[in-house]
Amino acid sequence: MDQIQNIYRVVSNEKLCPQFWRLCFDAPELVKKVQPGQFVHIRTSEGLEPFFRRPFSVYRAQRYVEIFYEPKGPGTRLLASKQKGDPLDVLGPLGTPFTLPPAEITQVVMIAGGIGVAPMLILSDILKKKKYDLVLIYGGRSRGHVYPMKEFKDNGVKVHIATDDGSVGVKGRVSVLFDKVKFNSSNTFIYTCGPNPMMKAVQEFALKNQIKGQVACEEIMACALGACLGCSIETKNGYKTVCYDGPAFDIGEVIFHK
Amino acid sequence: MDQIQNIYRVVSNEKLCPQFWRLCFDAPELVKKVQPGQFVHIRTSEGLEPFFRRPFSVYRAQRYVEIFYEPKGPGTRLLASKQKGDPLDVLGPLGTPFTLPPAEITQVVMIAGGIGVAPMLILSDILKKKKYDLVLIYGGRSRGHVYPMKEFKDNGVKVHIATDDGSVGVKGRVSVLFDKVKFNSSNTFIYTCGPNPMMKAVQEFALKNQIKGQVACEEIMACALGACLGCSIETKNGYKTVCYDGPAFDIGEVIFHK
Amino acid sequence: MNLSVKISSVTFKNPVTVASGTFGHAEKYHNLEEVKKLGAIVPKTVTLYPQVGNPPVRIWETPCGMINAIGIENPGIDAFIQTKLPNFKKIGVPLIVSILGHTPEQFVEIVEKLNTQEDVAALELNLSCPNLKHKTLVAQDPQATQELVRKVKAVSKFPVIAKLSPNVTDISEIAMAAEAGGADAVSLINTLSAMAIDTKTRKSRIGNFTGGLSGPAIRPVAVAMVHKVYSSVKIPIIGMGGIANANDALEFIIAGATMVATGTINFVNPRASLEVLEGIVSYMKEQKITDIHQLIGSLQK
Amino acid sequence: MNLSVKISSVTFKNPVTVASGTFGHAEKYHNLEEVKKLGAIVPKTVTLYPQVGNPPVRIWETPCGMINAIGIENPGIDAFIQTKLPNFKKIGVPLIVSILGHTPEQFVEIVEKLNTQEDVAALELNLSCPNLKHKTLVAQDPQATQELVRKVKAVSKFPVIAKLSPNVTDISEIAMAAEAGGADAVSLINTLSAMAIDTKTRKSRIGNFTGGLSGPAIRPVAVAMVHKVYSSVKIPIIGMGGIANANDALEFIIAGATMVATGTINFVNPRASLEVLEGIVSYMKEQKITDIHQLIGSLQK
Ligand SMILES: Cc1cc2nc3c(=O)[nH]c(=O)nc-3n(C[C@H](O)[C@H](O)[C@H](O)COP(=O)(O)OP(=O)(O)OC[C@H]3O[C@@H](n4cnc5c(N)ncnc54)[C@H](O)[C@@H]3O)c2cc1C
Ligand SMILES: Cc1cc2nc3c(=O)[nH]c(=O)nc-3n(C[C@H](O)[C@H](O)[C@H](O)COP(=O)(O)OP(=O)(O)OC[C@H]3O[C@@H](n4cnc5c(N)ncnc54)[C@H](O)[C@@H]3O)c2cc1C
Ligand SMILES: Cc1cc2nc3c(=O)[nH]c(=O)nc-3n(C[C@H](O)[C@H](O)[C@H](O)COP(=O)(O)O)c2cc1C
Ligand SMILES: Cc1cc2nc3c(=O)[nH]c(=O)nc-3n(C[C@H](O)[C@H](O)[C@H](O)COP(=O)(O)O)c2cc1C
Ligand code: FES
Ligand code: FES
Repeated sequence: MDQIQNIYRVVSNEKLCPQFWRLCFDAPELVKKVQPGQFVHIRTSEGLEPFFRRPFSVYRAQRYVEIFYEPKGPGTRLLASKQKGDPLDVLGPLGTPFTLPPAEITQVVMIAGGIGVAPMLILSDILKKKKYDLVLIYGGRSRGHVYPMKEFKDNGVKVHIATDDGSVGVKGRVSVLFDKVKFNSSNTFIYTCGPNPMMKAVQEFALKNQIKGQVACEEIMACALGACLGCSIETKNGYKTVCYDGPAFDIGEVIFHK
Repeated sequence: MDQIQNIYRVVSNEKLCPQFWRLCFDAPELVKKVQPGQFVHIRTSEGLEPFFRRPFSVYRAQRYVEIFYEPKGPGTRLLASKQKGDPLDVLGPLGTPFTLPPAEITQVVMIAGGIGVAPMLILSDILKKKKYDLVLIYGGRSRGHVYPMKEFKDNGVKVHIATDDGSVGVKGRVSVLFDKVKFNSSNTFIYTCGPNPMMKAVQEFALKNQIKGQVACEEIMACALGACLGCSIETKNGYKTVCYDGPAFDIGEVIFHK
Repeated sequence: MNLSVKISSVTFKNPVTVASGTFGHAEKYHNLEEVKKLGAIVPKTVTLYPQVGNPPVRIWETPCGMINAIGIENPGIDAFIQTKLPNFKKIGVPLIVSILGHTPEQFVEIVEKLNTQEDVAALELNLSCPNLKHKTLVAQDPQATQELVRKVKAVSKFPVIAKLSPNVTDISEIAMAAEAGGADAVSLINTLSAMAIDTKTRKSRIGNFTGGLSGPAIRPVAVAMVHKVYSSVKIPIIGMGGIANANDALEFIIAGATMVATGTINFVNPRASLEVLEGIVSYMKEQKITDIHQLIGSLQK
Repeated sequence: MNLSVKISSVTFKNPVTVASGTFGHAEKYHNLEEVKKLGAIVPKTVTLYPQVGNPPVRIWETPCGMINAIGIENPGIDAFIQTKLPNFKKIGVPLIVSILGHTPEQFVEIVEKLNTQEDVAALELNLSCPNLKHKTLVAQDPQATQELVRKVKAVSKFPVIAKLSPNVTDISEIAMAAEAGGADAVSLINTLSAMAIDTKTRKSRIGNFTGGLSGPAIRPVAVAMVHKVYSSVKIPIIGMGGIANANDALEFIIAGATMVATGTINFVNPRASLEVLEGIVSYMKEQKITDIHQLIGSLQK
């Protein structure tokens, strides 16, 4: 069996916009194996603080593995301090990836809030090869939270942006953009990732309009290997671990409380 | 009352020889107040790891406060990672300094082992003004542990070196150098700092030859303010705190066990 | 905004104090202007006779905490009254005097000596003292706790706070015993029995062989115990154990503590208690809470 | 160099194992070649009937540790025997099966089902289960512990290990009770009762309200308890609680543990148990110790 824990080298680590950073590390085996929606579990400190590893969606896997992150607490701040050449202790690839759209689908709408955009780029890298109409609806707090969506546009994705303060795109939540897109229950597939209230809204919209899709969930994680049963969330099929059974679930499966 | 906790800026931080580093920080009030034998208590991490502050003798206090240290554990390794301009959370100056030699003294012999040399430079900075014959007997493990003693020599200190492996100076412990110096109970004063077994040997030598002097002790510290009573050592006058009653004690006062 | 809290009839202008043994007698370094802002101060435990304390090494650093075995080094109650008390009084902050007797009679004797003094806000009984009837500590036996508190209450002119040990099966049982004995408040937690070993020498790191664990490492244990005690007694709680900042302190208050004390963290950040106080004020502003009593024990199930 | 140790008549090729609940059933990621090197493996506790576990959030990070309240999510003993056991057996490492009954009768029923199996090295009784006579857990009551162990011993064809809780006044009393009940070994410590509060919402961070603290934070408490139990019983001890590396594990062995388990640290460093094993070997070489038994309980006063 392959090893899932490895020490890789940081290739680059840079701020992409006021809020978000991108870190690339050199992991050829990982590039080969990883699928959209999977994540890596990174030990940000050599010591015990912060104690847990930190999970990050794979943002892209081309020459290097890329993650896209927001420095906000001790772990992500330590990550932001990593420099080219530094070793990075990584578990991965982990978790159940997104399922690809069923045969009848022609249009894929990705709906992401904040850092939830991370798994969407690698997804569009894969989907663009299959000639779908690709749409990204992106919601962020403000201008500083909106990364210029060049990579998505290069992938042929049509991008719609909403910000809480209207500083970029339209003002409001992602749901204000739903009427910009022609959703069609027979040929549209949704992927969504972001804050739970947003995913809950998307779920309700999808269920009401009978649109199929997938969500990528987040939960605090310890092992990220399905061992501790610590990252369980409620689903229609009972408690499921985000790290092992997820992060990707069918859009109707997860029960969102908050 | 003056504040004893302050955030200063690192001015420089460099490796002086394979084993030892020097860090300078900008603390004009500290430069003015600190006396030889006193120390500073530095928070090496912004978080809780390592948990305690770390105590360091003041090595020099001229334009900046300088400390001389050996990266060996988590605290000192973090210290070695500080860069010019970084903030440094410092308590100081702390502890009871060395007493200066009594009137009859003409010769001062400093006997230091390893990092114990740190408080000797600031001591020689003060004593050189008073025209003593200054001698430093320095014991280190090997070449990499011997910092070229330029500053001491510039202060007019006669330097004798012993290393465990003979790679610099004579081979053996500091005691092999005792006959290089004319100790005289009426006019010699000893200052010693280093590993306890060395200080114990120096103490025995001093007591046998009725030479006055002072030792600078070390003990694990929590508060370094005399508050926790955690750093006590055994002395002829009962338990005394190294941080408050010391680090400097009369050479005969401390009871060395190890 | 009301920050003031009461224990028995004594009012403290705010709920922030320091844990016994972590504030020290060393006047030299105190920034008095800062200390004056605290709700109360609690000096190191005093015994009837002077104690020299335990042999070194007395402290050891552990992950996010420390072990200590100081051995209640202190000058004894007479010297405390003569030389330390006047300085503490000068600070002008309510003083909670922590005391420990090796027998109930010693406790009573100490209290009688303190009864001659003014300007003491309350007494804190360090119950981590031998329980003569069993091989446990008083704080590990509800009956011994109740009897001791009752004896002290019978003589003390000051309110009495019982300081509880976490090394028990059910801390609420001990708290209820203290309450039944007449305690005006309980404070918790003291340190957890602990040990660290030098694997090279195969000896304990601690001169006294075992010691007590404190610091942020134990905070989750302390919060759970404060909440458990809050659910069992009516008297106020002074909460402590690993508080490092205002948010930690708020956990204790929400769990049920009327007052909170910073302990071990004072060694790392001498301003910790003040920062806790400042942080509680900002939090209350943010959350639009006007009286600290709205927070105490407000944890929702 | 002899690393092998025995519990009752079962020999383990080395003293390193993993703590129940921290190794998991997730075969997908195991590096089998590595796992094969361990002295034993201990899967998550199994109950008589399937348990779905506690509502989220189930874990919370704390200073140098974590709180968990998983709620013994497990498929129940029948499904365990059918679907999990065969995979564990395939690994070829002695298997210690951790079990919990909500009544003594449930324990007996689980044991009878396991008695039909081969290739189980020992049973570990998770005594953090309700004590029907008192409002405590079995592991908090010496009598209940002794009786339960006796009942299980009466039916079990495997050696029986009693897993002790640290939430007691005197853990040696419980260990002695387990020994008197016929336990072949004790393992300690389980988690310390703990809590963390979200000060914004004033709710517990944990879906189950309270949880258990584990990780390096609690190591000094665990080492002290292992030493205390070692001084009180003759049966072997499996030591755990915050072990993060070989030096930590050696502290437990020197304090009196015959075997050691890595727990929470497995989540941070999946190779931790192997590194502990490798480090013990290097230490013994360095210290010229040829038999692990020279180390066990070799702490000097
Ligand atoms: C499967 C998965 C994929 C993720 N992908 C990304 C990503 O691509 N980019 C990115 O920036 N972040 C991602 N996250 C979230 C990221 O793991 C957290 O932001 C990070 O752990 C915060 O650590 P910290 O020490 O910086 O902050 P902390 O102080 O630990 O936490 C800051 C905030 O983040 C929350 N948080 C902590 N851990 C998690 C967690 N495991 N999941 C969700 N929220 C958490 C905390 O509750 C708190 O509100 C992902 C999380 C999961 C579970
Ligand atoms: C008054 C005083 C002055 C000191 N001056 C200097 C100095 O000028 N330069 C310098 O390099 N070091 C000095 N030290 C020692 C220095 O504080 C320790 O080396 C440092 O704390 C080690 O921290 P660490 O995290 O790097 O290593 P750790 O892993 O914590 O310790 C490494 C080793 O150092 C020992 N140690 C830890 N803390 C102390 C301590 N407080 N005192 C003595 N030994 C300790 C440990 O037992 C261990 O053997 C001084 C100590 C004291 C008490
Ligand atoms: C060095 C040290 C000395 C202590 N001395 C005493 C004492 O004399 N009396 C007492 O009641 N508690 C004493 N304690 C316990 C503290 O008051 C407090 O209850 C405990 O440390 C938990 O709080 P913390 O984690 O914030 O330190 C001491 C603690 C430490 C660390
Ligand atoms: C997530 C998690 C789940 C656990 N589940 C169990 C369990 O099912 N049965 C059990 O006996 N102990 C369980 N424990 C306790 C551990 O086996 C161990 O006793 C405790 O965590 C202390 O060791 P550590 O600090 O090395 O983790 C669990 C601990 C954790 C952290
Ligand atoms: S984090 Fe351990 S099971 Fe998901
Ligand atoms: S370190 Fe606290 S008294 Fe010296």
